[in-house]
This record gives sequence, C-alpha cells and structure tokens, in this order.
Amino acid sequence: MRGPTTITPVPGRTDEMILNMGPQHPATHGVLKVVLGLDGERITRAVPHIGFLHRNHEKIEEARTYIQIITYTDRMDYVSGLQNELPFILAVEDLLGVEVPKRAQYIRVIFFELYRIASHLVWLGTGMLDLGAITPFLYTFRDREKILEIAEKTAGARMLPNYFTFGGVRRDVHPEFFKDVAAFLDFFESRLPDYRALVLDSPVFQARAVGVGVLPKERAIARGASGPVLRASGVAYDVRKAEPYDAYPELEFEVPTRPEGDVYARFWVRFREMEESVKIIRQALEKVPKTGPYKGKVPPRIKPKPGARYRAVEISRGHLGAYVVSDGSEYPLRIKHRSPSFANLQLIPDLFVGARFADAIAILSSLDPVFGEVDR
Amino acid sequence: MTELRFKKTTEFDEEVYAVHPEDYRALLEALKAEGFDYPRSLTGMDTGYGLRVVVHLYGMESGKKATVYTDVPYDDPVVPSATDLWPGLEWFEREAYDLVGIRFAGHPDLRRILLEEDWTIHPLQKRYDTGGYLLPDWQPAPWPETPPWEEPEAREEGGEA
Amino acid sequence: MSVLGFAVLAGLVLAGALVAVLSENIVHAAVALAFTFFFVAGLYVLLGSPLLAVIQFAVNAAAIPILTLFIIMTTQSRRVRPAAGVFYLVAGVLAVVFLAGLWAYLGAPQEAFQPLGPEGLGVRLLTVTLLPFEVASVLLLLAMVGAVVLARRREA
Amino acid sequence: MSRMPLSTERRVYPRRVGYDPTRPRPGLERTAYALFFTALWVMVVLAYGVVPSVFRHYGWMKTPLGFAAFAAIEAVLAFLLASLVALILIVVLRKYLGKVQERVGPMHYGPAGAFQTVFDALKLLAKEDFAPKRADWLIFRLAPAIVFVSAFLLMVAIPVAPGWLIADLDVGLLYIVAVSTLGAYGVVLGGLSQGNKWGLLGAFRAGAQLVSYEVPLAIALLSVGVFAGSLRFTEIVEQQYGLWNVVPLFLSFVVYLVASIAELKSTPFDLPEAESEIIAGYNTEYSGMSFAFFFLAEFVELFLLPGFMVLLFFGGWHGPLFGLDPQSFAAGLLQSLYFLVKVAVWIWIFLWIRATLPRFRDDQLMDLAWKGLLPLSLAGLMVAALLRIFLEVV
Repeated sequence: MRGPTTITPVPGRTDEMILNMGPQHPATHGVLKVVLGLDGERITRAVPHIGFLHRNHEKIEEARTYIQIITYTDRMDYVSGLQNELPFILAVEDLLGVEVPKRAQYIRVIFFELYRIASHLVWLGTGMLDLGAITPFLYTFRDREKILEIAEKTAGARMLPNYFTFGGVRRDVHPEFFKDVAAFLDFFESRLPDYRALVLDSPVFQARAVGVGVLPKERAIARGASGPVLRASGVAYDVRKAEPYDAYPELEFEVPTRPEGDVYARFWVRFREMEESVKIIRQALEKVPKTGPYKGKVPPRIKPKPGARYRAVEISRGHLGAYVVSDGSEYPLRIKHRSPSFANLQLIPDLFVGARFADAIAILSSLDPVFGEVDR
Repeated sequence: MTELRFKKTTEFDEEVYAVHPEDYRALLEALKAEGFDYPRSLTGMDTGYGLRVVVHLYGMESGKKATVYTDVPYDDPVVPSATDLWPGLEWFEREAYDLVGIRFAGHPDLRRILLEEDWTIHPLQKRYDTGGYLLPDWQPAPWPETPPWEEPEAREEGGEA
Repeated sequence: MSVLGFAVLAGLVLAGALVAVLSENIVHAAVALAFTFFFVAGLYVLLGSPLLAVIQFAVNAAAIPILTLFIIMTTQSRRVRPAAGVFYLVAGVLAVVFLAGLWAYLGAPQEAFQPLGPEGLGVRLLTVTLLPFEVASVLLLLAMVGAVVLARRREA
Repeated sequence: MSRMPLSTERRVYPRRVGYDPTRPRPGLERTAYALFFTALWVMVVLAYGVVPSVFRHYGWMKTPLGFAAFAAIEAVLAFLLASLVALILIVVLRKYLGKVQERVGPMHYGPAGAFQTVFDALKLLAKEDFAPKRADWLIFRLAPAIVFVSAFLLMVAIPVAPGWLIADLDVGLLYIVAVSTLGAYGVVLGGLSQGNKWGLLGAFRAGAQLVSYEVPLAIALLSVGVFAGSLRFTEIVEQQYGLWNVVPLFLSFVVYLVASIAELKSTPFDLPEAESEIIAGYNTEYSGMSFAFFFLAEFVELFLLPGFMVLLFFGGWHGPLFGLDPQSFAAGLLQSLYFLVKVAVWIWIFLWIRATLPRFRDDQLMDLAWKGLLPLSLAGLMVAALLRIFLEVV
C-alpha cells in the first residue's frame, strides 16, 4: 500500500513472520499501520507508518484567515474536539494582546474539563474493547453522550463545537448550562465506582496490564512523551500546572502520577484524571462569575502583530502546542500544531519490541492515539 | 567552537535564540547541558527567503522554556539533526523534511512520514499552492542583509520569532 | 450388512492412505491421514469394540493430526516433492514383507476375538501388561522432556 | 451574536411494526422467549423422547432398514435441533448483552426482535461464499463442515430423561472427549488453509488453547467416571439421586467450568477469534454459509457444554416428580424440562461471564491450563478415587 515495507525478511531466518498490522485493523484506533516482525507471538521488530489521514491542515491554514482556522483546529483530535482550539487561540491572543474576561475563562475551563472526561470515557471504552471487554464500551459512550448533549445545548454542535474564539467564547452559555453540568457531575460520580470495578479492580485486567509495556522515566522525557503516558512514568508534568492558562491558576487540583510506567499505570492515571476533572469543574462552577461579558474586546479584523508565539495546553492526550507565526497580515505565515499523539506514537518501537502481540494491543490503547491529530 | 553566533531575546515568557546554522548544533548541545531535557516541538517553515527550523525546548526541572531557530537557504537546506540529544525529535524532523524539505544531517531514518514515499515536492514551501502546484509568479525573497542571528537595527521581515 | 460396511470402510481406508502417501500438499496428506484413522475407528465399531474405536478416534484421528498440523504450521513450506523411484522400491519391498507376515499370521490357528470393555481394558492394563504400560509411560515422559529441551530457545 | 435555536427533544424514530425504542415491551419479549423455550422443549422431546422410544418399543432398531431409518430421522431431527438451539441462543445472547449494556438489542424483526437470527441466517445464505485465491480450497471448505459435524455428533450422546436418548454409549465420556477434539481439528484447519497470516495466528492460538484445555477437561470428566464407576451418562446421572456430584467433586466441577469456557472460546478465553488483536482469527476469510457453520457450531457448543455439565455435576434430569413413575412419559416430559431449565441457567451464567470480563493473554492462558487447571484436575481425580474407595469400603 503505502510505499515499500520497511521490514525485510532476514535471509535464512525462518522463525520470523512479517505482519502488517493495519491500516485496517480493529485495534489501531483509526489508521495506523505497524509492520511487525513476529517470532511466534513475540514481537521482534516494529516499524510504525502514519499519514493515512493526512490532509495537510497546516498548508490549508496558511490560506485561511485566523477566525476561519479555529474550525480546522477542531478537526485534529476529534474525540476531544473543543480542546484543540485553545492553544491556537491562546497564541493568537498573545500576539493580539487581548484580555479574556474572567467569566469566559471559567466557561473555557468547564468545557475543557468536560471534554477531557468525554475523551477519557472514549479511551476507557475502546481500551477495554481492545482488551476484549465489550460492556464498558457501551457504558462509557452512554455517559459521554450526556456531555455532548450539554455541549450541544450551548455550542450547537457535539464533537466539533467550534465554540472558543479569540477573547473568550463565541456565545454565552445556555441558561441551564451550569445546572446541567452539576447534574452530570453527580451522575458521573455515581458511575465511577462501577468503572473502577469493571476495569481497574478486575483481576483479568490487572493480569493483562501490570508490568506490560514499561516505559522508564528518562526515556519518556527524552522521547517527548506527554500527558498520561508521561505522568504514568512518574513525571509530574502537566501544562495546566507548568504554564497555566485561563482560570487554572485559581483552581486546586492534583496531578496524578505513578512511578511504574506500565499499561496499568497509564490506565490508572487517566482514571484519576477523570476524578480530578470532576473536582476542577465543581470548583469552577462555584467561582464562575454569574454575569459579565463572555468575550473580550477583539478587533473586527484579526491582524496579529508580526511575531511568533508557541502556546501549549494539556489536552486529554497530553501536550498540545500551537506555533503561530504572523507577518502582520490577515493570513498566518505558518501554523504548526504539535500534537501529543504524534510524539507518543514514537514510543511504538520502544514499547512493542519484546512484547507479545496481545500486549502490543494493550500498549497501543494505553497510548491512546487519535489519528486526526497524528496525521493532521 | 569558540564563539557561538546567536542572538538571544526574550519574548513573552521564553528565551528565543536565533542562531547561525553552523552553530545550531553546538547551541543545542549547550542548552541540553543547561537542563533543557524535554523536546516540546520542532517546526520547519518557509520564511520566503529560505527555510527555517524552530526547536521548542523545555526544562523539566527548571520550568524554563527556550526556542531556537536557524535559517538555511533553499538550495542547500541542510541542518544537523538533534535526534541524538532528544530522541523525541525523530518524527518531528522527519515531518519537517517531509513537508518543508529541510534535510537533517545525521538523522537515523530520514524518510517521508506523512506523505507517501513517491511524493517529489515538499508541499509546505511557499512556492506551491494548497493544491501542490507551482505558483507561476512566485519568486524567493532576497536573503536578508542582517540575518536573524546578527544584531539588527529594525527588522520587519515576517517571522522573526 | 457388516460385510458391506467393511467393504466401504476398507475402501475408504485404502483411499485415504493412498492420498496421504501420494499427495504433494502436506496439509492434504495430514487430513487424509486423519480420515484414514477415522475410518479405521469405523472398522473397530464393526468389530464390536466401541471403546477401541473411541480411543482410536480421540488419539489417532484427532489428537495426532492436530500435532502434525502444528508442525506444518511452524514450517515454511506446504509442499513436498513427489516421491522418487527409490521410495517406490522401498515401499514395494515393505509391502511385500508386510503381506507375507499377514499371510503367515492368517495361516496360523486363531483364538476367537473377544472385545474388551472399559473395565476389561483397565484391569488388563494394570495386571497383565503393567510392565510394558509403565515402561511406555516412562518412555513418553523422556520423549516429552527431550522435546522440551530441544524446543527451548538458546539464549544468544 | 444571536442564540441558535436548539431542540432539547430527543429525535423520534418513525414507528415501524415491532420497533419502537421509546416504548419497551417487556411482556412481548417474555412471551417470545417463553415460546422459544417451548419450541426447544418440544424439539428435545421429539428427538430424544418420542422417536427413539417408538423405535425401541416396536423393535425396529433390530432390522438394518429400521436402523437406517432411525439414523436418518435422528440425523434430521438433531440437525433441526442444533439449528434451533443456535437460532435461539444467538438472539438470546444479543438480547442479553443488550440488557447488560443498557441498550435494547435486536428490535426490528419479529416480536421484540425474536426472529433476528433467522434473517441473519438468510442474509448469510444470500451472501457470496468467497474463498481467497491463496486458500487451500479443499481444506478451506472442509473445515467448517468438520467443526459443525463435531458439534452435531455431540448432540447424539446427551440423555435428557431416563431412557430418552439417541445412542446409549457405554463409553459416553470418552466419546465426548474424542469428538470435541475433532472440533479443534476443524478450527486449526480453517485457520491454516485460508492463506492469511491472521488466520494462521488464530489457528495457532486455537490449536494450542483447545488441545491444552482438552487435557484438564478430560481428566475432570474422568474423575466423574471414576466416582460413578461408569463412563455411561445414564448411569452417572442415576447415581446422583439425593446428592449431586457438584458437592463431592467440587474441584473437578471448577476445572470443568473453566475448561469448558475455554473450549467455547468465549471471553475471557476468546483468544482464537480476538477481534481486536487478530481480526477474527481462524475465521477471518470465511463468509456466507461457511462462516455461518462456524457460528452455528459455536452456539451449539454453548448448549452442549452446559448440558454435559448439568449431566455430570448437577443431577441431569433430577427434580421433584410429584409421585410420577420415573419411567413414564409424563415424568419424561417433566424431567427433560428440568434438564433444560438447568442448562438454561448455566447458559445464562456463561453469557454473564462473557459480558463482563476482558480477555487473557495467550501465555497466561497456557499457564492457567498447564500450571493451574491440570494439577487441580489431577487433585480432583484423586479426590474422586478416594471417595469411591471410601464409599465402597463403607
């Protein structure tokens, strides 16, 4: 299919089977192709191939005005669509020198964390589906549906809401928004023990996950891993703490880490993050100003001053950055999206080689890539 | 290397180094030694007069941020690779090669990553339109008289970063 | 009825055995062998010993071909060259020897055939044929240990 | 910026016959499944009770022609029964998974979706039965038949009530061990012959798993045989009056339960067809009726393995008879009903396990078989032998 296969059989070696896993494979979460060398069920070599979903956002964005680009950023990580808008918006706001009102900041935080929960729910369901359990998938998608309904009421769309904008959010929230969110949090907290019992506490799951795909701390940092993958290796790096944005400095939350760096740790960290998100949203619901502008003063034609700015946020998958270079015109000179899954997927050769084939599936789902953002 | 040719500025909350391409590698080694251990990103871009590599670094311990960039001409876009310092830049350099056309000397596996192997162009260069076709009236801008790593009087060239 | 059954089954046994010997495709050969054993189990039923038939079925017709298939799966080639002339010669000599032995056996006086039930077989295994039984099991254990040792990956 | 008018109402689906997710009809569902169960019962009574009793009563079995007629009728009945079992169990599985997963399951066809499988089967019949170019055509076609025949042959050995059985084998236990190995054979051949690496991996896993679990399963069966002093199902069941084997032979029961889930290739042991790992394993390239055969065989086994479990450990057809003569026809009806109810309970438990657990890894599976279940089954065998000696002495 795509180019020559990068693994060639070793002459005279008869115990290695070369297997193309993907791009159409149920557990590659989209369109990843990994060329594997298999000795029985043990992986001897692994070469990942990406780009099947490539549509060159960055070139298209150079021919769009800034306000139009927000729509494109949504499409990167379509599972947590709203979160992708933020680093680009923050970078442009820096270049524009726009102030964001407090109310808008809190609304952004609430949406941001709601989409983190939604994204982690999708990960939890599909991850367990990869491990052979079908039921959590349907439970988590049902709960995610409630988040998407809340988002739909305010933003008018579910997965790709295009709701944040320069200086705040695009429109004020639905009158019932805060009530809905509070109700959802109560419901969701009542579901968490079920998930814990079905996933983290399940002995079969623990047998599959503990000690599998161990990623040492130094390697995780050097490889540029981020998000739960990095934190599961014992590095407490969270962009929300390291370079806070919006209302995060005023909110209290923990950054869950675990030293083991195995699949179980990555599942555990994401699981704890959902609980922390609930905590963050509850605080934000208390602190959000009930009245006030939802959008700062933004010039009608957005022309940032010449310069460049790199801003990052902590989306569900990790460190999402946007590097915006402006030449002072209505069109950007260059926009680079640094996506967390792209960097995390570099770990495939590190983690796959030496693992069993079934472990590879567990490892891949613990990396939780979304190919919209890998391939952009 | 005696004296590194670079210019250091502070923009927002990070240090920005504009560096001469010959000293790019040495500066990165110095920054790595200084504690910038986390590779945030690497961007390749087309400035209109040449190709530019921008590396974004982060120090896990210090919490400091640094941006390093260098410009190379269109006809010889070779930059030393930094993958041995930060293995996490491997795919980013491949992407910059694939989309922008910067070649990284010493990269272990410099293949196209997002596009197919049989592509001949690097679509993010300004000489191509969004469809990948050559723009008929595009001309490269002249190489700036004061490159970014030298002290300028006032630079108005886009993308000073 | 039993004669008819015997004729059909014997024909199937012979056909299966021929396919097993002559097929170029190893998988086909293994399957044909399994079918041969399966029809031999049918012959045991006709002889009035369902126990033997079931054991033949479980061991020779089902378990051994699976192991054969495992070996085939782990090898690269699925085809073999057809047997050359010298093999036909050897096979012919063996067939003649076997037929001669069969002739001599059929010529000798025979006891009446008495099929064993499960109890009978169990008692016999643990009394009359206890020593060969135990020796065979020790031999099989040795073979298993040897196979494990041979199959074990040598660490480089 | 003006607010976009948003509908807060859920989308309403057009009403069709038998399909209205806004109005669940549990009564209809219950009626449909009660009817299903009744149909199954009638078929079981017919296949195991009426036909063999009639043939034995009139002595037709003695003549060659009568025997041939009996065999032919029973083959047709067993085939119909197997199909009915598969048809019912597939829709029950889907409905049950729907219940567990808080959704409705099949709803379109028949009352509460009860005929869903019929239409699935029709769809599979209408599909092209495709064989890949690299497949070994003969073996590729033979494999599903072997798998289905092995499941089908096992149906012969089940007694559902005293005297209600097709063939009273005096080596019944050995027979089921032998025939269920044949199923593994078909699965391995199917994976091997399709010229697909996923199929090959699936065949490897299936072969390793089925052969490994055959061993503790056989020893667990053997311990029941040792305890009962017979390999004949009817005698084993008769000896469980008063005390079901599950109490004295609890170890063997546990081994049998785990090993039979592995034989069924159901979660947490569904590695040979782990769709998220090796696509569909040994049936990756199968389509149409060939695929349906694998599918049918799987669900017939989902009926048979709990069936054997009930016979061996849960007293088979035993239950209160209200003073009826155990050999009478009315008692037979009642006893076959008890048998079916017990089997249904165990099928439910199997489905429950399937809906809840994730799957093991291949090496863990092998470890469990050889390091866990095999010693446990040998211990169970020793317990059975000691109990037997103890009972004989007392």
